[in-house]
Formats: sequence, C-alpha cells, structure tokens
Amino acid sequence: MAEHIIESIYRFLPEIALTVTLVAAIVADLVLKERNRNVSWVVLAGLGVTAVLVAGQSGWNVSIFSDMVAVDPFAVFFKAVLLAAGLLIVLFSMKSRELEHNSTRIGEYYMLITGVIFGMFLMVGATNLLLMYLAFELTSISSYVLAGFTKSLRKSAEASMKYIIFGAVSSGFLIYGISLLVGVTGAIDIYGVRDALQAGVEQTAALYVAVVMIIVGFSYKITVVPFHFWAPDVYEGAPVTITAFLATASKVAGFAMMIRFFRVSFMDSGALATHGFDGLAATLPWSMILAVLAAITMLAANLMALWQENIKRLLAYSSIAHAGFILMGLALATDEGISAMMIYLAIYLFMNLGAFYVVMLVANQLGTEAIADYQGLGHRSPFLGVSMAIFLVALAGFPPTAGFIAKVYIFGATISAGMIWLVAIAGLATVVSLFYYIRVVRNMFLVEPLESQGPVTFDSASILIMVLLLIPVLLLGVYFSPIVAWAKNAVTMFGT
Amino acid sequence: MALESLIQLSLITLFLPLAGFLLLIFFGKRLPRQGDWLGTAMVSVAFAASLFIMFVKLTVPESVSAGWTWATFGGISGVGEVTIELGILIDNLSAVMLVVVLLISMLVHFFSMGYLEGDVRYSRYFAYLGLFTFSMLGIVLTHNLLMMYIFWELVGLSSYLLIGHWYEKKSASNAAMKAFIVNRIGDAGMFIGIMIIFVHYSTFSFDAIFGALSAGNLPFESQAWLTAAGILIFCGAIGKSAQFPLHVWLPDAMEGPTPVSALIHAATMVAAGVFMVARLFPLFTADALLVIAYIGAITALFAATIAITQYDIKKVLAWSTISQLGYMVMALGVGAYAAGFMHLVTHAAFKAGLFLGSGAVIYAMHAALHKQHDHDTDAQDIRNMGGLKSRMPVTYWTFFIFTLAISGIPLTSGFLSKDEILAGTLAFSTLNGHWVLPLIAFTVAGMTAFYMFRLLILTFHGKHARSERLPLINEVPGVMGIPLMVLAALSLFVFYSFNPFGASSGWLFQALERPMSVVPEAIAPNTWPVLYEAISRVHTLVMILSIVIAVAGLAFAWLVYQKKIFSADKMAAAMGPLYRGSSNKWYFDEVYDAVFVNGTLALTRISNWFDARIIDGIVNGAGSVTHVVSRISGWIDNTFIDGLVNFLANFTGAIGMRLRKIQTGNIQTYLVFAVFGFLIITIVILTF
Amino acid sequence: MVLPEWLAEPGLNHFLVVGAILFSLGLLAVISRRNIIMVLMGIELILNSANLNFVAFSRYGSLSLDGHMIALFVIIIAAAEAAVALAIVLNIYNRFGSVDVEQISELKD
Amino acid sequence: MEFQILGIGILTWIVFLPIVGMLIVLLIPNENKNAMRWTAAGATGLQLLLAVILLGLFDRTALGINDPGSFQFVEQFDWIIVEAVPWVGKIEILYFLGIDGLSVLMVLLTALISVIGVISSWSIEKMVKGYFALYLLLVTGMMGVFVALDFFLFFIFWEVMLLPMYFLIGIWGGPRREYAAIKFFIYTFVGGVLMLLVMLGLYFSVAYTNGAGEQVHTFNLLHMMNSANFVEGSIFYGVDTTWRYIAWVALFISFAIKVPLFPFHTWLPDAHVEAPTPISVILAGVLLKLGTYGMLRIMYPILPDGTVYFMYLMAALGMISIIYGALCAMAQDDFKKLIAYSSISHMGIVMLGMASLTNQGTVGAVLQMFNHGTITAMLFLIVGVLYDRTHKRGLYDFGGIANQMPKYTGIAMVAMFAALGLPGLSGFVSELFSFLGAFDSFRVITIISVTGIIFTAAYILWTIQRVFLGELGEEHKSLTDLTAREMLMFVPLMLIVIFLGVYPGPAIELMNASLSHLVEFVNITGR
Repeated sequence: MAEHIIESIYRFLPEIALTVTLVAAIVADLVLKERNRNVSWVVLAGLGVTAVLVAGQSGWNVSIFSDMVAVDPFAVFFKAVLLAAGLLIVLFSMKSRELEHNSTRIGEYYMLITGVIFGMFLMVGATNLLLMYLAFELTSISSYVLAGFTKSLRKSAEASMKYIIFGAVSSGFLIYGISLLVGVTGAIDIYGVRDALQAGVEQTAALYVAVVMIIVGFSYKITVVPFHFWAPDVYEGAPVTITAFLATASKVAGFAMMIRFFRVSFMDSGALATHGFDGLAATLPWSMILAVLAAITMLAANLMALWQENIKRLLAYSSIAHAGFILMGLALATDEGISAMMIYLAIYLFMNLGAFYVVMLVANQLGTEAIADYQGLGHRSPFLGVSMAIFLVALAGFPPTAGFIAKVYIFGATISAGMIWLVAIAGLATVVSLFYYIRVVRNMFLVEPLESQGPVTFDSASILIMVLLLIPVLLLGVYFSPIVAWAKNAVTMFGT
Repeated sequence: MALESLIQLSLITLFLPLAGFLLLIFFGKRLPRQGDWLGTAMVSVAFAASLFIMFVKLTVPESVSAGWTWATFGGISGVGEVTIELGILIDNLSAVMLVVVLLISMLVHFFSMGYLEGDVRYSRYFAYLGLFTFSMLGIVLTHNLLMMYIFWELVGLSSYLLIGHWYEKKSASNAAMKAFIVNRIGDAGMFIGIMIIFVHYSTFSFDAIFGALSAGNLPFESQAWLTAAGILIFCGAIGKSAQFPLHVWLPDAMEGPTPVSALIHAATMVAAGVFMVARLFPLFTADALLVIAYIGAITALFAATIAITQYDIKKVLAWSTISQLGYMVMALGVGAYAAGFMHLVTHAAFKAGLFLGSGAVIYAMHAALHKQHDHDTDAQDIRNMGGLKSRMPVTYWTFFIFTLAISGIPLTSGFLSKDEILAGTLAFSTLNGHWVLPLIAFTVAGMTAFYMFRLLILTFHGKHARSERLPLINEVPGVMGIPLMVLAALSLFVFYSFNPFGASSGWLFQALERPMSVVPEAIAPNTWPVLYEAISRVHTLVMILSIVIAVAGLAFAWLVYQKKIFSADKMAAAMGPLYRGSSNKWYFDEVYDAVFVNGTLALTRISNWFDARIIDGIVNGAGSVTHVVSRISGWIDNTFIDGLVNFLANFTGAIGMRLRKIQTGNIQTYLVFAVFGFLIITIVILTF
Repeated sequence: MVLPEWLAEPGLNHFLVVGAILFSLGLLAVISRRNIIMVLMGIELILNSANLNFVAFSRYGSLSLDGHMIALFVIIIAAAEAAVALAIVLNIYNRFGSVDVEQISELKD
Repeated sequence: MEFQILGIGILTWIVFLPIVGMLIVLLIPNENKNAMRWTAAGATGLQLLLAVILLGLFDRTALGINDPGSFQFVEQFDWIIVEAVPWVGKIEILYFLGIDGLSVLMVLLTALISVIGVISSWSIEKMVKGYFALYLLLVTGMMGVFVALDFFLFFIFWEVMLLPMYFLIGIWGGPRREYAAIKFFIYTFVGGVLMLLVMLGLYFSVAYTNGAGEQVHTFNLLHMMNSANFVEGSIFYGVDTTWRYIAWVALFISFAIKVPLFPFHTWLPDAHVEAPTPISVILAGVLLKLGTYGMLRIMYPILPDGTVYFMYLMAALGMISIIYGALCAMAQDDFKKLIAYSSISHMGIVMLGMASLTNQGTVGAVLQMFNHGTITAMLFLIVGVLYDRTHKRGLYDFGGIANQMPKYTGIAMVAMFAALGLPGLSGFVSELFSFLGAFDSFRVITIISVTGIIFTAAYILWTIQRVFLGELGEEHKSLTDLTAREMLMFVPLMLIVIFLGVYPGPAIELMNASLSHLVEFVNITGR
C-alpha cells in the first residue's frame, strides 16, 4: 500500500508542482513589490517546471491513487496542450492593460489561474466519477471568480453572475446524472461503469436519463447549443485574457474529460448490445445524440455569429461553432475521430488564442472591441492586420494554415465513419462561417482608415508573442506529421 | 517542263501579293508614292507567272497537286492517326481562274493609282488589295475544304476592310459590317457542311473525299446527309455570291471605292461561290443541284427586276451583278458546268469593265462638282448625268462594248457564254421538266439588255442635266483609260472561241470539260453526254431566240429613253405597286431589320436581363423578404448585393437574426432553453 | 395506526422520487425566482437532490459507504459554490443596486 | 526526363520562384517602388525562362495522364507520412510534381501571362509592396495547380490563389470592388468546400499496397485513377454508383464555377469589371483555365464513368454558355464587361470540345484554353491601355481611335479578329477542332453552337465600329499611341496568336499523345 502511495505521488509530480506554484504565487504577492511583473514571472517559472515534469511522463500508462487518476498518453497530450495555453495566457496577462487597473489584486489573479490549470490537469486525468466532478467544480468555481476579476466593471460583474448561475445548474445536472449512473451501475469509476454496462443493466430508463444529464453537464463546459447561452455574455464581459482562457483551455479540458468518459465506459464495449437486454438497451444512441447536437451547434452558432458587432462576441460564437466541429469526432465513436478531435483541439488552441491576443492588443491601443473600429487596421498596422487575417483565415479553415489541417482530419474521420450527412452540414457551416470571418478581414484591409487614424505600433515583446503564436499556425499548416502522429498515438488511454 | 515545278511557281504567285501586303502595312507610309508601285509590281509579276502556269497546264490533261501536313492527331498505340493537310491543286479550272483573278486585280491596281490619288489611307488601300488578292488565290489554288474555308473567311475580311475603307462615313462601316456578318451566316452553314464531311471521312482533301464517295461510302451511310452536306456547303456560296436570300449585303458594299467594287464585288470574290460549286461539282446530288439551280434562277430574276428601277449608277451595276451571278449558279445547277464557269470568266471581264467605267464617270463628275463647289449633288445618280459621250469618248466607247457584251449581243464574249447557259437550261428542262428555269433565263436576258441600255443612254446620251457643268467634265487620265481598253478588248468573242456563234468549239470550253459525278447513280444528275446531246438539239433555236430577245430589250430601252416614245414615268405609274416594290428592292432590308436584327437585339436584351435578374438573383424572393433585415445591418448592403451571395447573406442572415433574438441577456431565459433542450433529448431517447 | 401499503415499507424508489421532486423544485426556483438569493437556494436544492440519491443508493443499492462519502464532498462543494456566489452577488448589488435577475441583462445580442 | 538546378527540380523552381520574389519584395523598404517592380519582373521573367527550357526538353511522345512512368520532370517526395496505428492506417501525402502533354502548355501560358501582368502592373502606385507580394503569391498558386499530381497538394495550391485574388480585386479594384471581390470569394470558396469533401471521400476510398505490403491511403492522383485501388465497400467503390455520380457532380460544380460555366458564371463579369487591368489579365488568362484543367486532370480519369454518363450535360452547358455568353456580350456597353461575357462564350467552346471525348475535340479544347488565354489577355490589355489614358470604358465614349492610334488599332484588330475566330489567327484553329470533335459526338448541340460564331462576329464588329471607326471625338485628339512598355506586353502575345493560327502543328504535337491517351482511357474505362 505504502509504496503504491509513494509511486502515486511520484507519478503526480506535475500536479504537485502546480500546487507549489500556486502557493509561491500567493507568497510572492505578499512579499514582492511591483507585483504584476514578478508574480507573473514566478508563475511562468512554475509552469515551466511543470512542463518539464509533464514531458517526463511521456509514454507512461498507469493509474494512480487506486484508480483515481490515470497517467496515460491521452492525459499527457492534454496536459501539454493546457500548459501551452496557460503559459500563453500568463504572457498575455503581462501585456494586458485591463489588469493593470487591478494590479493590487493581481496576485490572486495568477493564483486562480494556476488553480484552474490544476483543476484541468485533474479533469484530463480523472477516472473516478467523484474526482471528475470535483475537478470540474474546481475549474468552474475559480473561473467564476476570474470572469468577474475586473469587478469594478458592470459587465464583468454581470458576466460572473450569469456564469456562476448557469455553471452551478449545469454542475447540478452533472452530479445528479452521476448519482443516477452510480446508482444503476453500482460503480464509482468509469472502469466499473464499463464493466457494469457490459454485465448488463436493468434500469435502462434511469441509465438513459443519467447519460443525458451527464451530456448536459459536459455540454455546458464545451458550449454546445443549446447549453451555450452563458458563453457569449461571459466572453464579452470577462477580461480578454480570461475570455481567451475560457474559450480555449477550459474547453480543451472539458472535451478531454468527456472523451475519456465516453471512450472508456461506452465505446469499445459494444456494451449494451452484448447481453441482449430489452431492445432499448441495445441501442443507447449516445453517439447519435452527440451528432445531432454537433450539427445544431455548427449551424446555429455560425448563423448567430453573422451579425455580431463586438469582436469578442464574434469570437465567442466562432468558438461555439468550433465546439460543434470538434464534437463531430466524438459522435463518430471511433478512435480515428478522437485523434482528429485532439489534432483539432491542439490547433484550435493556437489560432483562437492568436485571434484573442490581437483583440487584446487592439483593446490596449485603441480601447475598443467594436468590429467597426477595426476598419483600416491593416493599413494602420500591417503586422497586426496580417496576423489577424492569418488567424481568422485559419479559423475559417483555409490552406495552408493549420486550421485547414484540423478541418481535413475531422471531416476525413467523419467521412470514413460514413456520416456523410454530418460532414455535409459541416461543409455548409464552414461556408457560412466564411461570411463573418472575411467581414473582419474586409474591415481591416478593404476599408481605408480615416485621416485622423494614425499608424499603430507595438513594443517588440508583444510582437515576439505574436510570432510565437503565428509559427505553429503556419508551420502546422504545411508540415503537420508530428502533431498528427502524436495525437494518433495519444488516443491510448489507461484501461482500454 | 515538269508539272511539279508548277507547284513552286503557284506558291510564288500565291505569296507575292501577301509579301506586298506585309511590306505595305509596315513600311507603306515611308515608301515613295506610298508604295503603290510595290503592290502593283507584285501583282503584275504574279500575273505573268499565272499566265505561264495556265499555258503549261492547258497543254497537259492531268492535274497536279501537293500537300503539307498542318496538324496530326492520335497516332499513339491503339489510337488511329488523323492527319490534316494544306495543299495546292492545279487543274484547268484553277489555272484559268488564277489568270482571271490576277488579270483583273492587276488592272484594278493600275486604275486605282489614278482613282484614289491623294486618298487619306492610300498605301493602306493597296496593302488591302494585296491581302485580298492573296486570299482569293488561296481559294483558287487549294486542294482541300479546310483551306478553302480559311481563305473563304480571309476574302471576307479583306472585303470588310476595303468596303470600310472610308470608315469615317457611318454608312461605310455599316456596309462593311453587314457584308461580314451576312457572309458569316452563309459560312456557318458551310462550316456545318464541312463538319459533316470531315467527321465521316477524317479528311478535307477533295480527291480523298471524291475517292471515298465514288467507292460508295456515303456520309453516315445516308444519301440525305450527302444532299444536306452539299446544300449546306452551298450556303457558303449563297453568302459570298450574294444569292437569294443572303444578297442584301452586295448593294450596300458599293460604299467601298469603285475599283474595289470592280475587283471584289463584280469580278472575283463574288464569283468565288460559283468557283466553289464548280470545284465541288462532283459531290452534289441531283436534288442538291436542283436546289442550287432554283436559288440561282430566283436570284437572277428578282435582282434584274430591281436593277431596272435603280438610279444610282453603281447600284444598277450591283444588282445586275447579283442577277448575272444567279445566272452562273443556275447554269451549274442544271449541269451546264462549262457554260456557267465560262460566264464567270467573260462576266469578270465586262463587269469589271463596267464598274471601272462607272468609276471613271464618277471620278469625272466629282472633279466637275468640285470645281463648282457643289457638294449636294449626288455624283453617282444617273439623273444628274447624260450627254457625257462627247466629253469622255474613251469611257463611252468601252462602256458601250461592255454593255453589248452583258446584253449578249453577238460577236461579244457575253453572247457566247449566255447563249450556252440558255441552251443548258432549256436542255435540262427537256430532260427533267422544270420549264420555269429556261423561262426565267430568257426573261432575265431580255431585262438585262433593257436596263443596261437604259443605264448607258441615261448616262452618256441625251442632254446633260445641268448644261453649265458639262464643259467642266473631262476624260480620265491614261492610267485609268488603258485598263478600260484592255477589258473592252477582252469582251470580244475571239479570246474565247474563234467561232462567234459557238463557244463549245472554243479552247476555254474544251479546257473546262465537266468532271464525273461521284455520287451513286440513283441520286446523280444526268451525265454530261446526255445533257450535251440535248443541248446540241436545242442549240440553234436558243441562239436565235436569245438574239431576238436581247435586241428586243435593247430596242425597247432605246425607244423609251432615247426617243422617249413611251414615257418611263407613265409606265412606272401604270406599274404602281410593282414599280415601288422594285425600286425599294422588294423591301428585303426592311424585313430583315424588323425580323432578324431586331429579333437578335431583343434576344440579347432578354438574356442580359435574365442574367442580371434571374441567374444573378437566385431566389430574389428570399432577398426581398429579408431586405428589411439587411437594412437594419448597414454593412450587408455594401458587401452583398445580389446573386447567390445575396441569397446566402439574406437568407442565412435572416435566420441568424431570428436566432439572436433568443440571446436576450436574461440568464433565466437561457436556463429555460437549456432545460427544454434537456427535456427534448430525454423524451426523444425514452420514446424511441 | 396503519400505513397504506405503498408506504408501509419505504424503499429505494421512494427516495429517488423525492430526489427527483427536489431536483425539479430546485430547477423551478432557479428559473422562476427573480431574486438571485432565491435562485441560489434553488441551486442548493438541486445539489442536495443528488446527495439524497447517493445516500439512498448506498443504503439500498450495491454501493457501500461510497455514497455517503460522495454526498459529503458534494455538500462541501455546494458550500464553496455558495460562498463564491454570495461574493459575486454582493458585487452585483454594488454595481447594479439590485439583486433582481431580470434587471441584470445588459450583456446580450 | 530529369532536369535539376542546384539539386532542386526545375518544377519546384518554377513554382516557388515567385515566393522567393515575394519575400524579397517584402524586405524592400516601402519608398523603393521600382526595386519591387523589378524584383517581380525578375522573378516571373526567370520563371518564364525556365518554362521555355521546360518546353524545349519536353518529350512529345510521353503519355502521362495515369501512367507514372511517362510523366516528365517528376519530383516525388514523401511530405506527410504518419505510420499506422491499430485504429488508423498509414497516412501518406506526397510532394508530387510532374507534367505531361496536358499541363505543359498551361505552364508556359501561366509563366507568360504572369510576366505580362507584371509589365502592365508597372503603372500601379497604390501600396506597391502589398500588391506585388500578393501578385507573386497568386502566381505560385496558379503554377502549382498545373504541376501538382497529388490531390492534397493540388487543393492547397488551388485555395492559396483565393485570398490574394480577393485582396487584389478588393483593394486595387474599381468602385464596386468590394462587392466583386466578396462575390468571387464566396463562389470559389463554395466550390472549394465541395472539392474538399470529394477529395477526402476519394482518399478514404483509395488505398494501394506499397512495397512493404501494407495498405496505404493516399492522395496520389495517379493511384486514384486506377480503379483497382478502390477499397471494396468504400463509398466511391464500384462503377456507375450513385455516390460516384454525386462525387462527379460536386467536382464538376466546383470546377465549373472557375470556368465559369452557365449558370455559375455571374461572378465573372463583376470581377472582371472591377479588377485592375493586370488582374483581369491573370483572371482571364490563367484562372479560368484552372477549371477546365481540373476537369481533365482529375474528374475525367478518376471518375470516367460519371464523365461518360454526364457528357451530354457538359455539352449542353457548353452550348448554352456559347450562345448565351455571346448574346449577353452583345447587350453590353461596357468594354470590359463585353470581353468578360465573351470569355464565358469562348470557355463554352472549351467545354463543348472536351465533352465530346474525341481526340480533335479534346485537343481543340486544350488549345482553345491556351488561345483564349493569350487572346483575352490581349483584349483586356487593350481596354487597359484605353482606360489608362481616358479613364473611360464605355463603348459609346469612343470612336475614330483608328486614325489617332494606328499601332494600337492594328494590334487591337488582330486580337479582336482572333477572338472572332478568323482563320489565320489562333482562335480559329482551336474553335475548328473543338467543333469538329464535338460534332462527332453531338450532332444537334454542335450545330446550334456553331451559330454562336455569327453572334460573336456581330458583337466584335460592333465593338470595332464603335471604338475604332467613325469620326474621332475632339476630346481624344490628344491620345498618344502605344509606348515601348505597352508594345512589350502586346508583341509576344500577338506573335503567338498569329503563329498558332498559321501553323498549330507544334502546339498540337505537344499535347496530342497525352490527350489521345486520356480520351482512350476515359472511353474504355468509362463505358
């Protein structure tokens, strides 16, 4: 037993490192002066260490703390992605003007960020239903606070309020669903659930309700229509950095948890079918539910995005739409689909963060988030304009950007799984999405700036960060075998 | 000498005029005298060569030809090879035609030196003459359909350029356009005909096609297709030779300089149609030939009726040209091959002469009017002329000879050919019925004599319209006079046959013996021996008849316009509608404008509207319904206006608009939607 | 006194039904009440309905003490959530001078 | 056939030289405009030089199309290789370039038009750096499409063209440029999405067994052409199945939009009218050919059954485009719009020719692609010259130009009559063979189409009359004739037009082998 604990702790080092970072952040906040800079450096360092530790975990495929957490390629992949997101967000935060106004409380800001990342690490690894829920709540609750971090602003306050109410209800759905699941299967971790399903379940109706409620719970996290309503408002109200964080990292984590849950307990066991209980059981159509939800999400989100006047809202809807595209992969119930999702998520992280970064810089310089104010930006600051154009084009899925690769793989997987109708809808949605992405590009380049609007410039650091984001978006567009190979191998989860 | 060397020689004759064209187009302006001498020299040399070619060729029976590969298709493993050749064929037909074309061309070159002296685009004019000569020679010398079509279009081009020589005048450029487009219609038919032939035989060369046909290999194994091909190809001739119903362009073409009218629209290009029919004679079926004959007859008749009432000296000649061309076509149609072609030759001489003569008259009139500073009087209207005989003797006497020739008075070349044609038609009707044809033929002969003498008398005899102008009118310079004399000489019988009353014994007639038809017996026209036998039966009768009729026509004109025994106006009044119809060219132009031109224009407008409204506004319904929406959002108007884009933008946009409505900002509404979502899913699951 | 048959021997389903009713009431409260505090109460109801299930399952179902344990955790979570929520509500009150959900709807399309 | 410079294949050079040029342009400081112009000229010029060398070394007898052995200047490298895992087979995407008789002329055309485009861009003063950067990127895209033999690569190049074009029209265009640009963009993007879906479908349907004996899915076009490679049970497996027809239609639409074929053509007039002259030249000269090229390269050999099944549809659409385009052209009074519609009409002839599935027809069609490229490029340059001088494009604004600008008029006449299909100029030859081939397969359709040449004559001659003939207006008395730079753009095109008109033999010989093979292949496998 003891050595199991020891071993578990050893396997758990990255998470521990994060906790240490968290504490360090608090301390630094107390002792150091000129906080903003220094605390952020501390956090960066902590994340750096964590990154090293995570790198050390590659290839492991074990379960620790008596089947509480799995450390497997799948988890490692997502930890890496999340760390990338975390690092970038911290970098953003160092540049953000919004936060400077609250520099007195900046310590707790970074602390919370670290906390969220910790929660996400648990989310991607958790195999125990309770731990899943705890991790889920840990990230959520910290996010509620972060969303309202600039609390002096009405919109920020409102955002956090909506976020917490919607979030709490959804987590209520989740835990209630879990309670039913636990009840009907008598198991409290996903392996147990799988075995129970394979052994057969009597109360199928209860099982169905449970699954649907769990799906609802996840759907809120990954913003699937019609459980997405909080997203646009919260994204608009929250500080840009947090919006970016929510739109990318927390979505990634949510997907990771969802994938693991369905992959382990439902997928490779033709579970319900095998023991031939009554007809209902044979056909728990969870993948069809997801397919339909994905289709609705893609269409609705893209359509609603058409009319947005606020760039953050626009990106909010675009990220909802992307959630739809990604969800297709899970709906296929194939490992190919899952690997496609992972590729998509990794790439999506960079292009979306990039777009948000530009939004932040513009907000810093011009203090505006209105799309109308972007007119002539391409002329006023070619670098910024071109970068934004690249990110948007990537989001629209044009070659030779990484966005195209993401779409190719998710579409490809869908086609090879034979869901032609779904991929057709996806294609249609893509066309629609073009309208609003290109509209921003148009504003930036096809409209001349006014005489009054002079050129816009940035310090080299900001430019450096931008380049950091551009490189993967462009490079993965023309040479993507590494990410693909990694994603394909990372589909292996412990216990499958 | 070896016949093969004729090929090289013919190539030289072919390319000399082209060289002239290129040199003049690029350096014309810088050369002395703007290089008119250059173009003329080129053509003269070519003419000499052509004479040589003809004499050599006529001494030997067999014809000579050569071809060069132009394009190759297929020829890889498992795919047959198709080779397309361009090439030269020299037989009696082309040899004679060669001389005719170059002779007239040369004379016109000389005449033009005088006529266009000091013109704005003098060198350009000679360049175009060269281009035309080249293209015409191409038609004459070719040994395949494709090359014939190519040069067919090229003469069209040069004719377009020359008609539009004075393009500052709207009427001129209009006429040029009309000529080209009307011809294009004929050419389209011809092209289809050629396609039928090629697609079946995979070759364009005459020999190959005739060979395959005589072996009984019909296009798509059907006689109908063969006849169709024949008639379609003949469409080209209808266009070029201004046959009914595509004759409308020729009178307008008179907008070009008169020497051009002489060369292109009287002697050579318009005769190309006739030449082509002669060239392809073997593949025409009896039915095709009958159609051809009737087209010719109709053309001949109604053109003559129009010519009678015209007052513009060139218009009269133009209509008479159409009528004479109809004559030739009819002759070929009935199978009087040699007669038809001979008439082409003789007609070339005297009609060119007539045009040049009229050119001389117009030239003199212009000079006189210029001296009077009179810019209103029309220098081409014969009502403003009269009595020129005294002032312009050379012109008068040559013109007189030409008129005799065209009216078919004995001792002229015209008599010989025309007499043969009449005989041919009559013989044809003795064999196959169709009495209409000879009837028309004789009528037209009479009318021709009448209106030509009417023209002669009104122009040269009687008193001049304005007595004070007469002394100002002077004879034209020698460079214009000599060509007239040469042509006049060539309008006499001796050059074609030593027997003034029988062409059949003449060298030309002998040289142009009719080729064997290659179409199957059943649908072939009656063979030459048969027809010839019939001709010789009716020949004497025809000769007498034709003389009588010609003289009658002549005499009548004399009585009406010289002696004024009958008043022309009274007769016109008596004729009433007939007269009006004739003087208005039976309203062809009006009808065509109303039907085809406006029809097409309407069509273009319709399709344009269609493009803008329907195609480009798919489901404009969606567009208009949601127009309000697009108002609300300013950007959509200036980004997406119409078309598919419009549809997409408005339609999807509208949906998007509706969907946004649910994003009310009230958290509880959100939750309601979410809960509904949950309930729907659950219910669906539990029920299915 | 004599209890009606269906109440005589309370079993798993009774608890589940009660739990479901609690859940629905909570949801109803969240959706209908205009005062944020009331909404938060509704949320508490929802979470506790889940707790009831857990406990019931570990009493009647195959679960051992796990159910109770999970319930405890959930209660803690609920407490934390409530704390944060109240803080946020306080902030809302400072900004909007009201805790009426209807009025806090400035962010919308 | 191999030819390398510095160990890098000639095709790579040809495709990526413009990119190099683009990078240099981006490094040049803004004020130094001439340097950028010369860089662009240099890059495209070298490209043209290489293309000519290519032409010189090209082996006319090699078949190409579906036979890897006989492609020339082939460069094949693994680009994306992902080893197989239990749930996904090996992934293979190739960097695969090569040309055959079908593409060689297109490569030459692209290089030529690109150079000429640069020359005519000399007068552009607005945001020169951005302009040439985008221009060169566009050139790379076009060239890439013509030499790519891997569907993925093909698609990337195909889409790469889209954005530069959007900006080039949208920023440097005329008054309604935004509308024209977005319209072009949306149309083509829709086409792109359709193509993407079919491409992925094909990818999963096609798998070949490689040396190691493992089943490899691939985007290699040549493998897709081999019906034996279609995996049993995959959606495009079999012959004459519904899915294959759907795939055919989707591909056809995506290509037909580019051609553009009635009824997908409405973006063209707007794009042409609004685009700056050089871009119109590129658009008409090269971009439209991509559609028909794509059909011949991808649709024909990969889905021959569909091609044979739908050949009448293609022919009918071709016919409509011919007549309809000509009629619409006749109704225009904007010079540029007229030419735009004439392009629709002329590309209709291409469609008709290739639909016939005969040697003459296909050769005629490809030749017509080339000729239309040169001729229409000339026409747009002609409008451009007039527009630079007068800033007017209306046909009724002019008249009597012939006297004022003789050189210009002469060149214009050549171009116009070539467009009219006058024998002796290249337009005629290709139309002739397209029609001859078409008549072999479709009697009625072809006969109707032939009447199109009458309308063509009509609108061309009207244009000549309105612009060049008649009295010269006072305001145009000051017009100057062509400058040396302008002559430089016209003369090469004119020489080509005349040469191919007089003696098309060499050009036909270049493509004959490949196209004959293609036609035979489609006819055998498709029927």
